[in-house]
Amino acid sequence: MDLKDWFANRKKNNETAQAKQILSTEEYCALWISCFQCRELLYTRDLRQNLQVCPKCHYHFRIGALDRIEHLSDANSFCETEANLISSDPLKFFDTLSYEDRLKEANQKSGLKEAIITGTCTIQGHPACLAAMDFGYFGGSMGSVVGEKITRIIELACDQRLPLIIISSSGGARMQEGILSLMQLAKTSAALKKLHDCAILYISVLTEPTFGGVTASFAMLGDIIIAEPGARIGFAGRRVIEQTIRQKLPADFQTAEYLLKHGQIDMVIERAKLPQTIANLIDLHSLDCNQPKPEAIAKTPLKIH
Amino acid sequence: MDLKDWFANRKKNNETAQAKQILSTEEYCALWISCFQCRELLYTRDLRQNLQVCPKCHYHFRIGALDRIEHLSDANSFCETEANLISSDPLKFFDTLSYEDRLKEANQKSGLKEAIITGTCTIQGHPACLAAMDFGYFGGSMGSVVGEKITRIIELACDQRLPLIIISSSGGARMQEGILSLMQLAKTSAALKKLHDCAILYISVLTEPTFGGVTASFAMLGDIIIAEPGARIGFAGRRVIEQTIRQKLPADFQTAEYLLKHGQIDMVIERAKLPQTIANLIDLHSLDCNQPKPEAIAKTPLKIH
Amino acid sequence: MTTGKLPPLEFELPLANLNTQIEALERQLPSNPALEQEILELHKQYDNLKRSIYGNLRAIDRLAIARHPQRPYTRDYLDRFDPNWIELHGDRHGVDDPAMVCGLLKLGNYRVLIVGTQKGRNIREKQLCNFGMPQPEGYRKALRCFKHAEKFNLPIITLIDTPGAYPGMAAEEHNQAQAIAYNLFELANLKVPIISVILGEGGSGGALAIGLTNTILMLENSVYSVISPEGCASILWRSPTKVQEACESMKITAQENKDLGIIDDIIEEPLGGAHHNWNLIAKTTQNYIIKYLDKLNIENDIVEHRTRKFRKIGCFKD
Amino acid sequence: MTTGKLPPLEFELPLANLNTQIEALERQLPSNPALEQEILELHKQYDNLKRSIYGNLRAIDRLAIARHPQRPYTRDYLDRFDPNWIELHGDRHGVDDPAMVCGLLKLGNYRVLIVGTQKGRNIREKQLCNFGMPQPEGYRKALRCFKHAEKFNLPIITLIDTPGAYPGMAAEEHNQAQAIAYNLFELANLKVPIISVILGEGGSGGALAIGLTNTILMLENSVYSVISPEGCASILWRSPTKVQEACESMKITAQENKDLGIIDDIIEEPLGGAHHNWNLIAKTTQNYIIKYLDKLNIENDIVEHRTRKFRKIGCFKD
Ligand SMILES: [Zn+2]
Ligand SMILES: [Zn+2]
Repeated sequence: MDLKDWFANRKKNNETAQAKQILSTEEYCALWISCFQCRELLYTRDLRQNLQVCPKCHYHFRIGALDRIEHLSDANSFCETEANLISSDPLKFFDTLSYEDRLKEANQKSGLKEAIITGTCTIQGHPACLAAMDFGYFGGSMGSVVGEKITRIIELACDQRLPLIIISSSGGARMQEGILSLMQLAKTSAALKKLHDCAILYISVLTEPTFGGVTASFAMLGDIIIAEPGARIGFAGRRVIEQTIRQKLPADFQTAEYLLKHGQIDMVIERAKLPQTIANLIDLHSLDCNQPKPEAIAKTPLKIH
Repeated sequence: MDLKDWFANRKKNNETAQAKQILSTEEYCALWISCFQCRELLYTRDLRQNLQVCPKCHYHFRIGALDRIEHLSDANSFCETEANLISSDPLKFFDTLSYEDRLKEANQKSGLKEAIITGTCTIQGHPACLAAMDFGYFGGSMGSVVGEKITRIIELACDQRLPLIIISSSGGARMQEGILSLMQLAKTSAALKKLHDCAILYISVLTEPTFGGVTASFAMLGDIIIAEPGARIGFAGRRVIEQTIRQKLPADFQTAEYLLKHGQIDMVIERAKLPQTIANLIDLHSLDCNQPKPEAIAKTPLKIH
Repeated sequence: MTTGKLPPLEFELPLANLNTQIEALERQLPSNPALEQEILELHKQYDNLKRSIYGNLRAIDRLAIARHPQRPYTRDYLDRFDPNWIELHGDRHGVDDPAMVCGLLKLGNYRVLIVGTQKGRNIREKQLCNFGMPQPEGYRKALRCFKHAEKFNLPIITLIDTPGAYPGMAAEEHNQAQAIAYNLFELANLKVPIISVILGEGGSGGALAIGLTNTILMLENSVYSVISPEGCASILWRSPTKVQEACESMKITAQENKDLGIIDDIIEEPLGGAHHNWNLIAKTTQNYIIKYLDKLNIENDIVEHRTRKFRKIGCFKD
Repeated sequence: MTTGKLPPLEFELPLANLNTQIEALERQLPSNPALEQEILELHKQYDNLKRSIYGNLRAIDRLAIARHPQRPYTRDYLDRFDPNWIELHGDRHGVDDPAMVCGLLKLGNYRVLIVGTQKGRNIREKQLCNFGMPQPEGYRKALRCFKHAEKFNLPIITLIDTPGAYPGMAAEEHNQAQAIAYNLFELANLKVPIISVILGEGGSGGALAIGLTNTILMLENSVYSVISPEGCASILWRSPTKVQEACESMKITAQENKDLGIIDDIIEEPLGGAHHNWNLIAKTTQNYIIKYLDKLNIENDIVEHRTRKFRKIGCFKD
């Protein structure tokens, strides 16, 4: 399904949901969800309209790459790039299942081809390159495809002199690609160094959860680093650390707020204010060399592959 | 007295001391000294021959700028620069004494014109620029003259592409020159930035004691930072800190060894090994652009002003 | 009257007393119209006294104004320069020092980075901000933001209001001296125009760590010195009571710093001090900054302009 | 015999047993000369077994050799490369991490900087070095020294022997992820040739933090992997006993890494592993490094050479 169809489909589904009145138990469960944090029972449609943020306790639910893009980019402005890049199985990796089977499973579960979507768009009128990771696909893990797509969108931002926004959500490197996945840390970081030398703005947005190889590369290299409230972000996982140091960690350990307090990120911004904040930041950096060339951006969305 | 006379004089004095046999009490006191650290009674001549390092506990006594130069540079290789630069009294400063009187006092006490001597020399055959501070002159404080002489020797190192060694010993900025002395931090640090951009090696040697404005500028900006054993080095003084935080500080606080443990300096080198270490370091950095031009150094000492 | 609801500073006491007297007579006026002449006379006296006091402030008086608890701080300026300013946090290495505030904003037609030291207003804020004394990590946070501004060609404004670097154990352990020195080293070579404004206290190396700039402005009642007057008195006079002498000897006022060639210009404050009108002093300061940004914009070599300025400072016989 | 006084590794047990048998017979030989034939036979058997065992090491066997407690560490190489090497200490910000060793030295005709992770030999050293797992400050110390080398045009050699970055609370607080990421970012653009040698364990991001280099060499029995085999087993198989499977699946050996195009060359070890002859492996390693420094010296654009190498790594369908 291409992105346009997806956006259209969703609109239809919403309308259908609104039209219905009498519900089966199954339908009831699909319509209601209990907040992970405050346990409040929330109507899924309300939750969606509130950008998947609990209206009561402001818990930010995970959202997928497509929702991210819809939320951040101006309507109809997103043009996907590198949509056909898909994983191969270089190591013929097999644990309890083969990597190939796991890839199929990830695709069926999420409807996505990989753990990231990249493209160009406008954000409140500002042309930009945008990448969004999806934790729903293979735990947002970074293998060759994620690394390559990140690298290519960085290179595009460089070529077109467009600010770059990457929204991260990842469990880390994809073990099934072994050392090749480790090397994606090097590849993406090296690409960002070139972007840096071109003085192009790169805003990194960290969302629940962002760990491992992704934080140890592009996610922590933003000129500006923004995190969503409550998002857990770190290098090593909490459980591994607790096993290692044999003591309980503080409750707020590795939360966005903890990172802010410990000087690791620039700001914690609630989801609703993210587009405006990013637009303001782009504006505040749009001097001389950082001025995007208007012709760099197609005025109408490209055909999505 | 110029430097050559000084070195000659000292040699004569040493010989005279050796010739004498029967001593008055005064002479006895001048010949013997009790180690500040281990209290051992030391024969001053032995102490001097041991580079003012206690043979028993290795306590490093303070030594003056002239001794430093004699110790570090090859015999007869030192050519003083900017010997005539002396302080004026821009603020007409008066506390319990006038600044002018204090300058005279400092001169009489130390025999020096200012708290630093700069020049060129060779160190085990390697041409270099060398500056040595003297705590005995006005507590090694940095006013306009120290700032200017440091800046000029940095500029000379830059022009002549010679490695630079600065041996610091200072209580900090010279209050009697007010804000002008604070500005010497800026002036010397800016000069070092230019030296850095020329890729000239700068070795900073920290000796007992180095504090305040000197550490907050050139002393902490060495490519390589060496300290002498036991030297106390810091920004704020121990007493001020104890008053502020209202608790006792650890015994080794602000010692060279403490700084090494806390990642602030590269190495602690005992006085006797300093010339060899510096020579080795110059050698290890003498590649391409860092190669000194042999014609930059006069083969015979210049007339000392 | 002049100090509003604020308690008067020591040198303002005669004014405050006269004011009390006038107010008392004015309360009696309705029942005793004969007082009118006397009141008019006292008002004239008050105006003369005011001119005389504020026209003859000693260094130690200005120090009191510079440290006034209601004096506007860095965040007060930022809020007035651009209510939509965006704060940047952290040194990226584990610490976000609240005593050093960094923000991106629009200043007139300019997009700039502002970095300033922050004192706290209430007790909790004061503690968080360590009374305006940054930790080494604060200076490093500032440097990180300076590099950010340089990358994006944003002019930098630094706002200085600090008693100095903090004489603490952790600060020494984390190499405070190096943090300051390294900022000087890097500031010397930044490729963008940098202007600093001393808002209140310009204390020693802690102030200079963000003060190696192209243009240095001082608020009329701010001070800039190599050591705190108290520190100077206790070291040179060995007496904490000699603060006034230390203030005079060290030449700490804006005018004296201008006469010594250290600063470029003086920003006039509302009569009695900036704390009497935050909006006005913010507006005046903004105008000065913009004026000097315009000037720096036509400099050919901004780095050369900056280093030449400091290269020349010093007084000696050659 | 092969392992000297060292206890045999698991896969060496058959060899050790045979050796015990031979020694027992040899003790009886003086009183029973008829044993000679049997002993000769057993020696032949021993040699065959040895060739067979060391010629068919499984990944998990190499892992055991890579982690051998007597394997030479970074400092052992430095001492042998140049006994006069000069150590550089500290991140300049408050920490000197002993798990990251930095030194200036002569390597043949080259003057170089060597930066390497250090495991400890005895208990105290192990604790100091955190078992070869650097803290964020260790990576930052390495970067400081990289920049030093770049300034003076010194080639850089990194020696890698680390289980990985440390999963600790302070490490997270001090932004370990950023420390690694920032090293990658900066390594990508250093203007000098950089060679890395994996001496033992090349563990994950902790290894890569000093491993983004022009040329990557691996000792014959070293390993390089995205996660420790134990970690992989416990996550993917949910079973700590599946380490061997994890080793095989992840392709961690030098040969597999070479086949995947990740590394450039393999440095042969003494039979049975580097721990059998420290001097020999140091000499061999030095020769390899010099050979590759010579090669890099004729590269036109050393940065382009390095970034191109990593740009190409990845396997996907386009
Ligand atoms: Zn909730
Ligand atoms: Zn002694």
